[in-house]
Amino acid sequence: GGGSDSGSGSGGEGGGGATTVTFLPKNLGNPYFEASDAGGKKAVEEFGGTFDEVGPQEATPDAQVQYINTVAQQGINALVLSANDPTAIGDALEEARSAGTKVVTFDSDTEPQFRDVFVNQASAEGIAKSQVDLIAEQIGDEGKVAILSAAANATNQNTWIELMKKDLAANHPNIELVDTVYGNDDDQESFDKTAALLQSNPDLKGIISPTTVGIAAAARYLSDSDFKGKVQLTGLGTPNQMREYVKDGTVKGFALWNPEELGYLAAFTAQALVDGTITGKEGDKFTAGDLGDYTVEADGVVVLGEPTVFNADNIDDFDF
Amino acid sequence: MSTYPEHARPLWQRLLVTRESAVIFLLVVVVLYSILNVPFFDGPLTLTYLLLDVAPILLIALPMTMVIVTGEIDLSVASVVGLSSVLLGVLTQAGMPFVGAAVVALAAGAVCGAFNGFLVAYVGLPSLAVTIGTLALFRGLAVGLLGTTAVTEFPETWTDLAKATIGSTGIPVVVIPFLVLAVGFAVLLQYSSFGRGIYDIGLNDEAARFTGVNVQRSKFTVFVLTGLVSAFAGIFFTLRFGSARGDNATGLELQVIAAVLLGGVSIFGGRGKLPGVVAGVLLIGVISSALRLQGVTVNVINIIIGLLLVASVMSTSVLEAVSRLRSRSNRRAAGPSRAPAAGAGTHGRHTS
Amino acid sequence: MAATASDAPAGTPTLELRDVAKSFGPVVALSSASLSVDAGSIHALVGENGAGKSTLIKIVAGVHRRDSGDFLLDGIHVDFGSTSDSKAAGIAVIYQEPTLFPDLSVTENIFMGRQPLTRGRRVDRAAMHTEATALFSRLGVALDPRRPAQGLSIADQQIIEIAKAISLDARLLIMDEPTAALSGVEVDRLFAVARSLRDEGRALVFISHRFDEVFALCDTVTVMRDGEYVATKPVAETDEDEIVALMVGREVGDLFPKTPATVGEVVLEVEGLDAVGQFHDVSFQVREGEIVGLAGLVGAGRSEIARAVFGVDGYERGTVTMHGRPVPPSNPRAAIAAGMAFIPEDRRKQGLVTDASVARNVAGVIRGGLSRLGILTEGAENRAASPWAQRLAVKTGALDMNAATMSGGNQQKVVIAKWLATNPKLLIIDEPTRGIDVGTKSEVHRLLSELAGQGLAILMISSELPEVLGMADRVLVVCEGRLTADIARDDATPESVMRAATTSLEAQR
Amino acid sequence: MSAAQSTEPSTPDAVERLVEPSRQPRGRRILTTVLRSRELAILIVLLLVIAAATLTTPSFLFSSNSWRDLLLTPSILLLLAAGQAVVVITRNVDLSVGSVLGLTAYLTGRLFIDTGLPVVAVILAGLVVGMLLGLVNGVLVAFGRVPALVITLGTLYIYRGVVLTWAGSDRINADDMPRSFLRLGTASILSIPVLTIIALVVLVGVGYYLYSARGGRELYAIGSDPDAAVLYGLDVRRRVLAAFALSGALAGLAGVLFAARYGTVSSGAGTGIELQAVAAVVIGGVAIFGGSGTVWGAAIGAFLLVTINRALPIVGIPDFWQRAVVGGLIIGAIVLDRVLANRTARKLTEAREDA
Ligand SMILES: Nc1ncnc2c1ncn2[C@@H]1O[C@H](COP(=O)(O)OP(=O)(O)OP(=O)(O)O)[C@@H](O)[C@H]1O
Ligand SMILES: Nc1ncnc2c1ncn2[C@@H]1O[C@H](COP(=O)(O)OP(=O)(O)OP(=O)(O)O)[C@@H](O)[C@H]1O
Ligand SMILES: [Mg+2]
Ligand SMILES: [Mg+2]
Repeated sequence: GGGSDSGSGSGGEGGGGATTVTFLPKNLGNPYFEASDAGGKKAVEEFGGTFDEVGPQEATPDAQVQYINTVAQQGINALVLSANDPTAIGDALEEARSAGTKVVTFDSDTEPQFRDVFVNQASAEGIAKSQVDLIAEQIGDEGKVAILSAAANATNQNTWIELMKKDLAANHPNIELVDTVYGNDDDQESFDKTAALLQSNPDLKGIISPTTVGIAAAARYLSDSDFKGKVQLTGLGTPNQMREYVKDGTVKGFALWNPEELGYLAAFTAQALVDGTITGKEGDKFTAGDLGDYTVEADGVVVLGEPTVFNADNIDDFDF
Repeated sequence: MSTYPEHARPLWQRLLVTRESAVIFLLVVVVLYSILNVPFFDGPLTLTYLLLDVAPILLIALPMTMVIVTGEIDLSVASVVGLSSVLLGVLTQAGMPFVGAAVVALAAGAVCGAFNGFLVAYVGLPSLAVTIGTLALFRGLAVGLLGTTAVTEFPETWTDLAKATIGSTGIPVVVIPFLVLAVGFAVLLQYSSFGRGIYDIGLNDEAARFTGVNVQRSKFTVFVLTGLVSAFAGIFFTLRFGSARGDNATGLELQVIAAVLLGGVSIFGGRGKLPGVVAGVLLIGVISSALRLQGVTVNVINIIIGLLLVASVMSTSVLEAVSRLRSRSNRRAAGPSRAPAAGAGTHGRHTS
Repeated sequence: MAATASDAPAGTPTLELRDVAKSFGPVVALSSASLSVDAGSIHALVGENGAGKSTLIKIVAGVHRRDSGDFLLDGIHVDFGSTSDSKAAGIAVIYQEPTLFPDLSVTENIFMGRQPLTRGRRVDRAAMHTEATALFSRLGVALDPRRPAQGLSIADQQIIEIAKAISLDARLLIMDEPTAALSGVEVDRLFAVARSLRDEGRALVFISHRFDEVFALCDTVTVMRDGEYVATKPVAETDEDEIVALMVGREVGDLFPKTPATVGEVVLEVEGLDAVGQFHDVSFQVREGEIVGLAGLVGAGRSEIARAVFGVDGYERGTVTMHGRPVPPSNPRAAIAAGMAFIPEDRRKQGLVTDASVARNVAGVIRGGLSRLGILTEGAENRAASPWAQRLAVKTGALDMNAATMSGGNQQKVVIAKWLATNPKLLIIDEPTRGIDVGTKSEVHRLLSELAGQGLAILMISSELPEVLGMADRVLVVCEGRLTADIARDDATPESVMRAATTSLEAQR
Repeated sequence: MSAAQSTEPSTPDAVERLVEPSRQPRGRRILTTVLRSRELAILIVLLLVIAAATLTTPSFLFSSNSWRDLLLTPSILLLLAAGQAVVVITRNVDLSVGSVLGLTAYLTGRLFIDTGLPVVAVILAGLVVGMLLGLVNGVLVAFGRVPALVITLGTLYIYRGVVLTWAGSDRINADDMPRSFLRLGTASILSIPVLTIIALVVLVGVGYYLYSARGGRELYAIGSDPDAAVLYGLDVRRRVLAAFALSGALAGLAGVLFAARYGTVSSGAGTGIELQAVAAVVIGGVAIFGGSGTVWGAAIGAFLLVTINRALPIVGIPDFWQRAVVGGLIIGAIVLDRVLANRTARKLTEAREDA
């Protein structure tokens, strides 16, 4: 890459030592990232930095690369992003880092060598297990289930799906995973895929959708179909999107960590990297504002905590 | 007998009062403005990223210009990019040497182009409909072949080459093949008998046929070239991101066409030159880059591209209307007015 | 709205045009044209090709707007912005070129835009069909009103145009060469209808190049020349010679400076050429130094034969040979390589790339040979084009001017220059002087004669009998796609050619 | 009756059908017209697809839910295809419909959130805004004398940019919209979904207009030969303008129904659907260069496109291949049209020869 040393010298727009942080979600128009970016913004304001949010229209790596490049040009202190592809954006990230930018991934990771720290919403095992447990409980630990995922290339989704498969095979022998379909985090596509899924598998008992767009679309389809109440749905969703379907009985329970807290933590992680508190080594410790103390684990991962399960009893306590 | 002068207008007019120079001028203005007013635009990385970003568009715009000059259109280019990217990925994954896979990908691009070209030139189907079909077909093949996965293992020598810059200039190495292609296409289009034929076809394909231009073969050739260059762009795209995916470059076709039209090529065919097109592509690239640096997101960039496109095509007809009005009023002013008497002339409308 | 006929004082002409001028860019189509048509009469408008007749009636129809001059209907000044205005004013026009919608049925073509409606404001197809059937029986033709307009013969297309115009129930009916493609029987029926319309008190304008028709049908005749009004005469008080003299403006003789040819070897030989729907079993030869005229009615298929010989169109059977060597079908390049040159009938659409420069057009065919190392420069084109443009005395400001800005005659010179630059052995020229002024016309004729004298073989298609008779050494006559006569120069008379051009038509209908 | 079987090209029957249709008795004439129509051909393909899917998985058709989805899923595309067909018949094209849909879908949500207008008023607002956006296209095309392809490509970008700017990351959720409105998206009357009924009503209206109104016939004339249309004195500009306005209005309505059906609207709603609309029209036998075709064909084309997408996974073709199948279908349709047109032209020529 070119122009490596001049980049770091140019400092941030904020000047005067204030940390400049840019949030780069997978794409704009996604409420999940809206919440996480809001959390990030809150954190940045707390530590007195400058916050910026940019992003592509479609969740593709090539569109994301352009924004990573822009960040490198601007010499931003820290980039906090959710990756659309684990490798495709790697080189762009390396260039940004050689220009002095600290890179924190959250939500969806790249390969470890391309970033400083990955802020994990929960351990992948924890996420997979909570969803498997939810569906098993809802369908009585028996019958056919399917998965409605986001993009076929999404790292986090694929990791969870693998772990769910293992968990199902090991602990739930009577549950059969019959199909995995991809709604590409598009409402219409996820919706239509749900319909098709139910059509081709008439005896389906449950659907797991580990993506916020997917679970909302599937819930909307179920809520007005004959399958309502017969086919169980769980996965990862935000309470605001799902409130209606939990109340009308379509969905008994689903899980999610608090994306606002995730963004908040990611921003503080970035700050810690910029001011040198941590370097991304295992065992580094830092304080993330209201959330308290965190330790960097193996492979430069910081884990937010276990996901929260939302159901009719608690959903009104949340607003995101 | 006296000889004819070669040109009706002086050189400076022929160079400056053209559609191309208008685009180039606009480009210069935007660049200067950005350097002065956009923070970091004058930074060392801008040129590199700008050129890498526009490279696929620039590449495909070269043959697309020819296609549009013949009066046709090719909407399938981005799908060819995707398909060649996937082929490259699948074949390298299967253990084929990279160069071999690249050659197959290029050949596949040429075949895609030939398929379009055959249907358009020899079967005589409308290119708009044909390439809407192949847009879906080629993309479908790409997505179908690679399914859920992305291939990310490519020889590092090649992926590095796609991003390398020439010395410390910040100019990417890919600019070299691009320049070669650009010069090649410019010569082919503007300085060859074949190119003259291309323009003739766009202006009046019947007259071209009567003059002995092989209209069918020329159109076919142009489509094959488009497929081939799109595949080349696909290989570059794959290497730059180190990732072969079925959805690579989705929607790129509209950007290419927008850039070509912005560069002064008439959608009716027969008009437009490559320097204008290159300026058009760079103009869109510079505007996008400058706006991104100012934290403006993709939406405003979309609006600006759309407005430029509409303005650029409307400008021609607005200018025509103005000159028509002017010549009419001149004529009225000059001769004794024989316009219909107002009193009785209630008939008809005064539009035209 | 225009005043109705009853408002106008008696004796006021239905249509009056005074000193009308119209230019298309640099082309002056009309400089001072005048025309006055009375109700209850049939008025002939005659003049050479390109005299401006069609332009004048298109102004009346509202297709074009005049640049200056007066336009009165029933004595009231009017100004039409579109054809719907003229329709509303009770004017029906049959244009020279049929203007049909190929995808729609014959009935819909007749009634488009003014279909009868049922009470529910639906298009009343049954009423339309009945009315169309009635129209066709009045015109005495057997056309199915339900068939699509696509694929109709030129004659049938013309009949639909006539039906359309009649059905408009107009008080002014203008017909621009309606009979050019019709057979005798059809012409008679049309005339009967025209006369009955006149007797109802309507005004009719009739444009034709056939004087016998003018004298048989019309009451008055107006002659135009080069966009100008020349004279108006009652038909009863004039004769053909006078009208021709008025049209041409000088002696007819020197228009055709034909020198007898010394005929050499066979250059082009066509054997049994056949293309479904166009022509059948066409065989003929053209020799060095010979001008062969190809005569026939519009739509007879002469152009199609020429196009097939040159290879822009295909054919199903037969052979074309040049100097004894076969020329492959559907390959204009091969035909050019074999020494053919083809000047097509439609300059703007086929002969020239009008939006390209003069130099590019002139060098258009030979540019392959002008490249150096595959690179073709504008300079090379200019150097190649300039001498040919000079030889034909093309009037242009500079070599990079667009051909679109030139007059028809100059454009024709550019086309001729372009083909002479290829140094051809055979020149096929379709309608060599259509739409060009008299001066240029005789220049073209002199040039053709001169070229033949130098040994060039020429196949000349022309719809102008005087041109064919004046220029050709031999006349081939085409009727309905078949060669019906091969007449030597000395035996060729208007009668013999016209008989051959229509006989089989008469027999069939 | 011999009409249905594929006859030798030049049998008297085939020629008579083309050249002298009136010689056939009325009933038979109508029957042959229907039997030979492009619409029937594509309908048969559609039925075959449904049959194949149902044989593999009976529930594709035989469960009340499947039946509903079968009708419901194509409804939105059907509206777009109807508008697109009208525009294409005039020898134009409207690429901006996807962006118009996105804009009005988001507008629908915002109106519910910000104004509390009644449902009917919101639907009307979507329709009117869509029509205005279509009118912009129409004005630029008809008065600028520039090709619709370029103009609507430009407005595709502009309208989408407007939604993106307006919506940003915001998203309309189901609980932002009234239940009565959302029920519109899924409710059925007599086991036919309301959305489908709306689409069918629109379809019948547009179909009736094109077949029976003067204006509709003029649209065909304009597409068949624009120059001749001017000579006829048809008001080409006004008609083209109206066609674009209609296409815009239907896209606007589709946007409203999109919100009702999917319950969630983001700024990307409807991205890329314009190509599907054009594809539906082409598959349905509307000539891309105007002058022929029907909205029925376009509607069946839309139906086929959507249904194929749903049926492929059922008959065992992974959905990754769907787009390839759709592409093949488009190519097949235009090649078929060309073959049929050539055959008709040849028969007409032969008939003229024999006359
Ligand atoms: N649209 C046009 N643009 C440019 N020139 C035109 C146009 N229409 C006609 N002309 C020119 O105007 C002149 C008069 O043409 P017009 O068609 O009126 O002649 P005409 O008397 O009808 O001839 P003909 O007997 O061949 O039909 C010709 O030189 C022709 O080339
Ligand atoms: N637009 C058309 N639609 C249907 N048939 C046509 C059309 N134009 C020409 N034809 C047919 O093609 C044949 C030849 O037509 P064309 O007018 O070119 O002959 P031509 O002898 O060259 O006449 P001319 O040169 O005097 O115009 C005729 O059978 C005619 O009916
Ligand atoms: Mg005329
Ligand atoms: Mg002819």
